[in-house]
Amino acid sequence: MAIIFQNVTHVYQADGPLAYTGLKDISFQIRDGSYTAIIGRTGSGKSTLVQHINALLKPTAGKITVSDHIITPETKNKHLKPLRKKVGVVFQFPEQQLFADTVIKDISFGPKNFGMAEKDAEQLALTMLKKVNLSSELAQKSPFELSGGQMRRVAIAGVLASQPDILILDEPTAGLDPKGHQELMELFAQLNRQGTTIILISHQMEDVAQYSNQVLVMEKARLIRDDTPQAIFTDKTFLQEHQLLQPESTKFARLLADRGFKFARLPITTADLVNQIVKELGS
Amino acid sequence: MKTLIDLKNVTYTYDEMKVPALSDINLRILAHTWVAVVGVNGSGKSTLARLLNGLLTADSGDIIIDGMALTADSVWDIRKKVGIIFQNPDHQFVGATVEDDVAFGLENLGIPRDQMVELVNWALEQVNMLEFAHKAPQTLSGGQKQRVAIAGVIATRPQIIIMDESTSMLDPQGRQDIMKIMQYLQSELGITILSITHDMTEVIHADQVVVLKEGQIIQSGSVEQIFANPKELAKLGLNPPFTQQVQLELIKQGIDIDSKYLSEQEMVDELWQLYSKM
Amino acid sequence: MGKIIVGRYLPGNSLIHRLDPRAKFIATFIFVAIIFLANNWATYLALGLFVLWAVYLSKVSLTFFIKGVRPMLFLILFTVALQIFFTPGGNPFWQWGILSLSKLSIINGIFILLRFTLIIFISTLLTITTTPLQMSDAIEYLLRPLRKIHFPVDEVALMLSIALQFIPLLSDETTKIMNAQRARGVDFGEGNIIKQIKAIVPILIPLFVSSFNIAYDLSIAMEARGYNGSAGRTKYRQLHWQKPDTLVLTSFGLLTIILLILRSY
Amino acid sequence: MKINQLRKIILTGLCAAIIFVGVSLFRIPIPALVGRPFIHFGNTFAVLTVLILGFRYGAVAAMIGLGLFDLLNGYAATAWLTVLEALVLAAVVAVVFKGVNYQQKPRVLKLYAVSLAAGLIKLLTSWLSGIVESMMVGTSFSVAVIRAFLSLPATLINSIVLFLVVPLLYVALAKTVLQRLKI
Ligand SMILES: Nc1ncnc2c1ncn2[C@@H]1O[C@H](COP(=O)(O)OP(=O)(O)OP(=O)(O)O)[C@@H](O)[C@H]1O
Ligand SMILES: Nc1ncnc2c1ncn2[C@@H]1O[C@H](COP(=O)(O)OP(=O)(O)OP(=O)(O)O)[C@@H](O)[C@H]1O
Ligand SMILES: [Mg+2]
Ligand SMILES: [Mg+2]
Repeated sequence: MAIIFQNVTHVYQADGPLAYTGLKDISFQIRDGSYTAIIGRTGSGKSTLVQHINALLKPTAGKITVSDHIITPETKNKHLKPLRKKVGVVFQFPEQQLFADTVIKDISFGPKNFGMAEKDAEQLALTMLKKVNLSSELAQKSPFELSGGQMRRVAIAGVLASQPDILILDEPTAGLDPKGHQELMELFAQLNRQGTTIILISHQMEDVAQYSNQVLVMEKARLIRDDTPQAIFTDKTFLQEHQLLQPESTKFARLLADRGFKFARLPITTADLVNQIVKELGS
Repeated sequence: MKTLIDLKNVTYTYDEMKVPALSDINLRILAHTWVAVVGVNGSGKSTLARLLNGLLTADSGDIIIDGMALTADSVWDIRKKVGIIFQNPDHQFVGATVEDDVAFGLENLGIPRDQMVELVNWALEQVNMLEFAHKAPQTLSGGQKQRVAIAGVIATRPQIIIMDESTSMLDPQGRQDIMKIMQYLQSELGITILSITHDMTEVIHADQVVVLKEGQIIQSGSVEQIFANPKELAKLGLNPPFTQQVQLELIKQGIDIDSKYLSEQEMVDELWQLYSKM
Repeated sequence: MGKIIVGRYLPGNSLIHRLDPRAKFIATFIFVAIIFLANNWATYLALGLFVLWAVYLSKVSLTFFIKGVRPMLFLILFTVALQIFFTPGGNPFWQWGILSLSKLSIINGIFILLRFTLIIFISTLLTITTTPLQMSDAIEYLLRPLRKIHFPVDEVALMLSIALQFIPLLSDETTKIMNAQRARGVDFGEGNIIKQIKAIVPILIPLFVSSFNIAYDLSIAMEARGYNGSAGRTKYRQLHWQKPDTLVLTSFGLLTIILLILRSY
Repeated sequence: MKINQLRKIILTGLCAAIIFVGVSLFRIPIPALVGRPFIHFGNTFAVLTVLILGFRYGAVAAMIGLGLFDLLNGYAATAWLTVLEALVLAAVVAVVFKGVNYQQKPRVLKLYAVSLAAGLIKLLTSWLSGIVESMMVGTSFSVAVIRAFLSLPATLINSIVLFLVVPLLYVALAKTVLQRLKI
């Protein structure tokens, strides 16, 4: 499921007095099975960008290729279902889209829309419930009786239920406590290992460093860098120029380095930091 | 330093609940300090915040704020002393514009208009939002909205500000802005801050940390005291702060490093010593 | 951020923009009332010139007003046609069953066309030059006399301002929810009507849930900030009635007199 | 002030906002020969609001939501008619809802009785306000009556949708959120 953006521009309310350019001439590629992170300050166009991948937004100019689907400004709304089935999106605060009277009905909503029989869809929903670490006892409960963290999982299960090949995550763990955050990030990593292409929008550089293998940096509607996390997070001038944070471990490593500690390469994850310290001290 | 908040055997149970949301809470908070309250979801943190401001009335026990007992008669005076900033910036904007929102609390107090104008300007200046005075909320970012919420609270000159996960919905920039402003309010205006948070990088700067579990205070003390026993904290679902995570991992890997809680600087010093000894 | 505009207000700083919204409100309603006085070319000319002068003072391009007429165009022409063909009397120079055409009925039709246009222009002028917030302030103020009959004016004013404030938020939320459900395979705006109507459920329910949550949170936030009903509150935002406002109302008085004189010609 | 009452006031404002959004965003174009008529859900949401909040608050929400839309979109001269229509609609809905005794014995059929009444009264008030509108621009009474009649088909479609959708949405709301709402 490779994704290719070619000179994509998007203008909101293109013909109104309040026209606003959300994306400006964006080109990049995402390989099949990769884990790509999109970072950038608020309002830089991250959400606008990802909504083009399943044609929720259409480019004002340029072309997007998602495996065998091609999206151009002329693309009609018809026949988008196969694409939408392939591309799952977990929006920010996805629990705000729950609507059914039972958890299982909500989770099976997507598969049913994509043409699956009710029985099969509900069977699948149960599997997904397990996948997001919720007990199957919740299946017949109302989603509105659950805690915030549980609601979030139900909503995510509802997206996973369509078994997408590409999963887009727009700040999926915002507002969760650390434990909930950790568990969900592990779930996504596991899906990635099983072959799902993941695209993660995040403000948490630790996550970006730990999980992704490609990072797209957005600024004011433009893509200003497309690189590996290692290259980006160790490029101090770049981070400073664009007011991006560095991961905690990189920051800490720099403090040590300032004192004279020698790192083979600056670590960007906790595990790497610990490993390198151990190597240095152990020898 | 004087005691600003004093809770004695406070218990509260929600109407349709069987178990108390808070039971037998005893807590003292000194004036001008920064207190962090931590605990997993549902441990009773918000309930505590609401009791302090009289939004909920305790079933039993005493709540004394700045020497004044919280009762049905004193609740409106207490609310002048205790301001709260909530989690969702969109759900606490009352006024149609920034200045109207800041004035809301003053209008409630029946303050004459010319005095209000002054206080509104002053409060907006404190949070650096004066230039946005006439803007409507939908033109502001989340972080800016929270700054307005802070201005609205400080306009009535409270002694305590409670932040109930007020930065959890913001991006890092917005978070930093808010923390800077709160630190300024604490140091320059002497406001006592009680911050409910899941963010350990914030907790390590607190003067006092209170840990809640199932409606009870199971620990309360300085950062060093609280993080002295990270295993216990982990059992409570709380992650140690970043440097302590590294520290614990290093110990696990056989590095001979002090096992008591170390601040970032102490960690760097300690590691450097080990390094240079080799 | 700021991507949803409620209504059709156009920012500006013209004399009309700066008028007290109460004056504009009252003026609009006076206008709709005195338009009944028009009965001949002279009176329509007077009204027309008056409206064009107001449009000129607003410094808003005429095209915005014409845009206001366009969606109603069919209705207007339809009404005019009805009036022309169905008004008996005069000396019809063409007749077919109950349909007839006379000089009188044609003139009548043109008058209706003019009235329609004038009313739309004056409504548009109010909308374009008054912010939603000013509108709600004016409504609140104009409702005040109802206090005498124990109508809860302050409560209604609060509802009005909350409605106004949350329209952008809920609109935004609606778009987001629609997108989320679209991504889960729902089609909006396509397919048969029954399907589309059913598709409302997964948007409306989250919208109501959101509203309940907002109501819950906001009520707590308001109470925490000392809100205890409307009694004893002072008011920060104030409307300022100034000379131009009085002038505007006076000019409407003059217009009325002019109309009264002209109509007897 | 009791916090529950404050909550209800706020909820009324929010329902008015939802009604406004119901007109401005929830639109389905209907194919037609002339113009671009569309079904909107403003009245549907207004009826739901009355069912949820009761007559007093529901009526205010409906009047604010529908009236504000007219006011902010260039229909100021006729906004008062919209507000009156909303009031009548709310009153009829509230009376019928009480009359069928739904709260005691909830039956979906009763909801259809309510929505039928709502649809019919909407038809009637639209016709009446159509007459007044025409009179306002100076047509003769007979022309006003005819004109108002001829513009009814669009209202009819809206009323049919109202009739069909209100019970559907109310049941969906009752099953999910209303039980959690204590007002
Ligand atoms: N529907 C819309 N109409 C007009 N402008 C819009 C619309 N949606 C977004 N924008 C604008 O486009 C820009 C990019 O928005 P986008 O939501 O993509 O940012 P983002 O990077 O996802 O930000 P955040 O981190 O806050 O989610 C913003 O300035 C936003 O105000
Ligand atoms: N309005 C309410 N009615 C009934 N029970 C409630 C209410 N609010 C909270 N509770 C219950 O009281 C307990 C404590 O809740 P509280 O909101 O204080 O937790 P919290 O620590 O703030 O959690 P979080 O981190 O999720 O905000 C929980 O078991 C919760 O379910
Ligand atoms: Mg975004
Ligand atoms: Mg809480």
